[in-house]
Amino acid sequence: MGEIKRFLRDDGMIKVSRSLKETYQKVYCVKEKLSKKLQREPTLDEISKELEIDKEEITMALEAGYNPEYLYDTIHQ
Amino acid sequence: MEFTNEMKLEFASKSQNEAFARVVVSAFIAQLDPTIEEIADIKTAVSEAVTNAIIHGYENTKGIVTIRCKIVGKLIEIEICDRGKGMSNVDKAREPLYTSKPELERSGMGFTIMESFMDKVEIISELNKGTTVKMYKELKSIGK
Amino acid sequence: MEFTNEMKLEFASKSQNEAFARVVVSAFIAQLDPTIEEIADIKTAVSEAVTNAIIHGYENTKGIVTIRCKIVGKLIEIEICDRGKGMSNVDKAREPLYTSKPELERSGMGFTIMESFMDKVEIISELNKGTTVKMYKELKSIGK
Ligand SMILES: Nc1ncnc2c1ncn2[C@@H]1O[C@H](COP(=O)(O)OP(=O)(O)O)[C@@H](O)[C@H]1O
Ligand SMILES: Nc1ncnc2c1ncn2[C@@H]1O[C@H](COP(=O)(O)OP(=O)(O)O)[C@@H](O)[C@H]1O
Ligand SMILES: [Mg+2]
Ligand SMILES: [Mg+2]
Repeated sequence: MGEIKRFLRDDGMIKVSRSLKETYQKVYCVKEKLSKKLQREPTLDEISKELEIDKEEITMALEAGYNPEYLYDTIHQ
Repeated sequence: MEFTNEMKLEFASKSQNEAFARVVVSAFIAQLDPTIEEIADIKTAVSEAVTNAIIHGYENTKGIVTIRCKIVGKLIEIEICDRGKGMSNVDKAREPLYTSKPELERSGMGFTIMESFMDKVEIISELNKGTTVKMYKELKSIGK
Repeated sequence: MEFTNEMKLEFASKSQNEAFARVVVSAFIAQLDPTIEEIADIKTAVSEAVTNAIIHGYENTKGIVTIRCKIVGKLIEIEICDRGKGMSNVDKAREPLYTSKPELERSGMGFTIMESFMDKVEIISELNKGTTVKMYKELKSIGK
């Protein structure tokens, strides 16, 4: 039982890098959608409200999206 | 060679900077690629300390909050510092449910939360000089 | 009353901190509700200035890079500062394609990029004292 729990817990260890990349993809989808709807570039507030994610968090995901080395290379160098 | 890095951030004691401070610390620690849970724990602790600096240290008046963050291998050290009111009794402040501002519906659980999400919490404070909270955490997920 | 805010960040001159510096500046200006394009423009300019501080200012040796960021209304001021080598001829450095390190495959376009993504760029530099780059930009997207 303990063994199974440990396995599940380890498996549930999602790394930030992965979660930020997922957020990045969501941000881009919502940005496209809102651009069509509003006929202009959406602001960060508008994207943040639609996604229910903090504006500041979104800026972190933007970096992880366009710069894949961020989060990865540093620790492995 | 062991990975080391450090940074220092200073910002105006405005509640709108709480989210900013949290993200700065997580962006810095994200270089180590911890788990979501580890980063969420650290953010919660940082949030409590920054809120304290703003509402208790400076009592919502103007002031500068300083955050220092250091990474040595898997070890993270975070220092949150204000030059505000300070405290005369740190042990009392640490007690669960103790708050000096019950009228603001504070829970008195800030330090308890920091202690439970971090490995160690040190508080250095002097009345009318200010407060420094040092928090330590070792990331368990790194290198897996 | 007009919205104002400011922050100061110091970090070790390591190339891994370039991405970190970009996130900090974007998280700070996020308070002004920019578009993603505006964030990207500012990040590009910040990146060029931080890279210069690390590779030209400190020539990849140890040093501290300082970023100050100030918001006044819709206006953003960003200052990137090193206490490194400095430059004797700022006008020459600004010229498109001029680089003192062609052997590192530098493009010599850093300042040109900063100038094209920001409204105004000022460079203050003294040989063996260091360099400060000040950049200004007014956000157009806000207040819609
Ligand atoms: N930075 C600080 N400056 C001055 N006093 C502080 C500071 N941080 C905490 N305190 C004191 O410690 C008490 C307990 O803090 P905490 O556990 O966070 O509870 P709460 O913030 O809900 O009151 C506060 O009510 C306050 O009196
Ligand atoms: N922070 C700095 N410290 C010292 N010299 C600098 C600094 N920033 C720029 N320079 C000088 O200005 C030149 C032009 O900079 P830039 O336009 O960014 O081109 P590049 O970085 O590709 O050389 C550099 O080659 C360097 O000689
Ligand atoms: Mg508290
Ligand atoms: Mg350059």
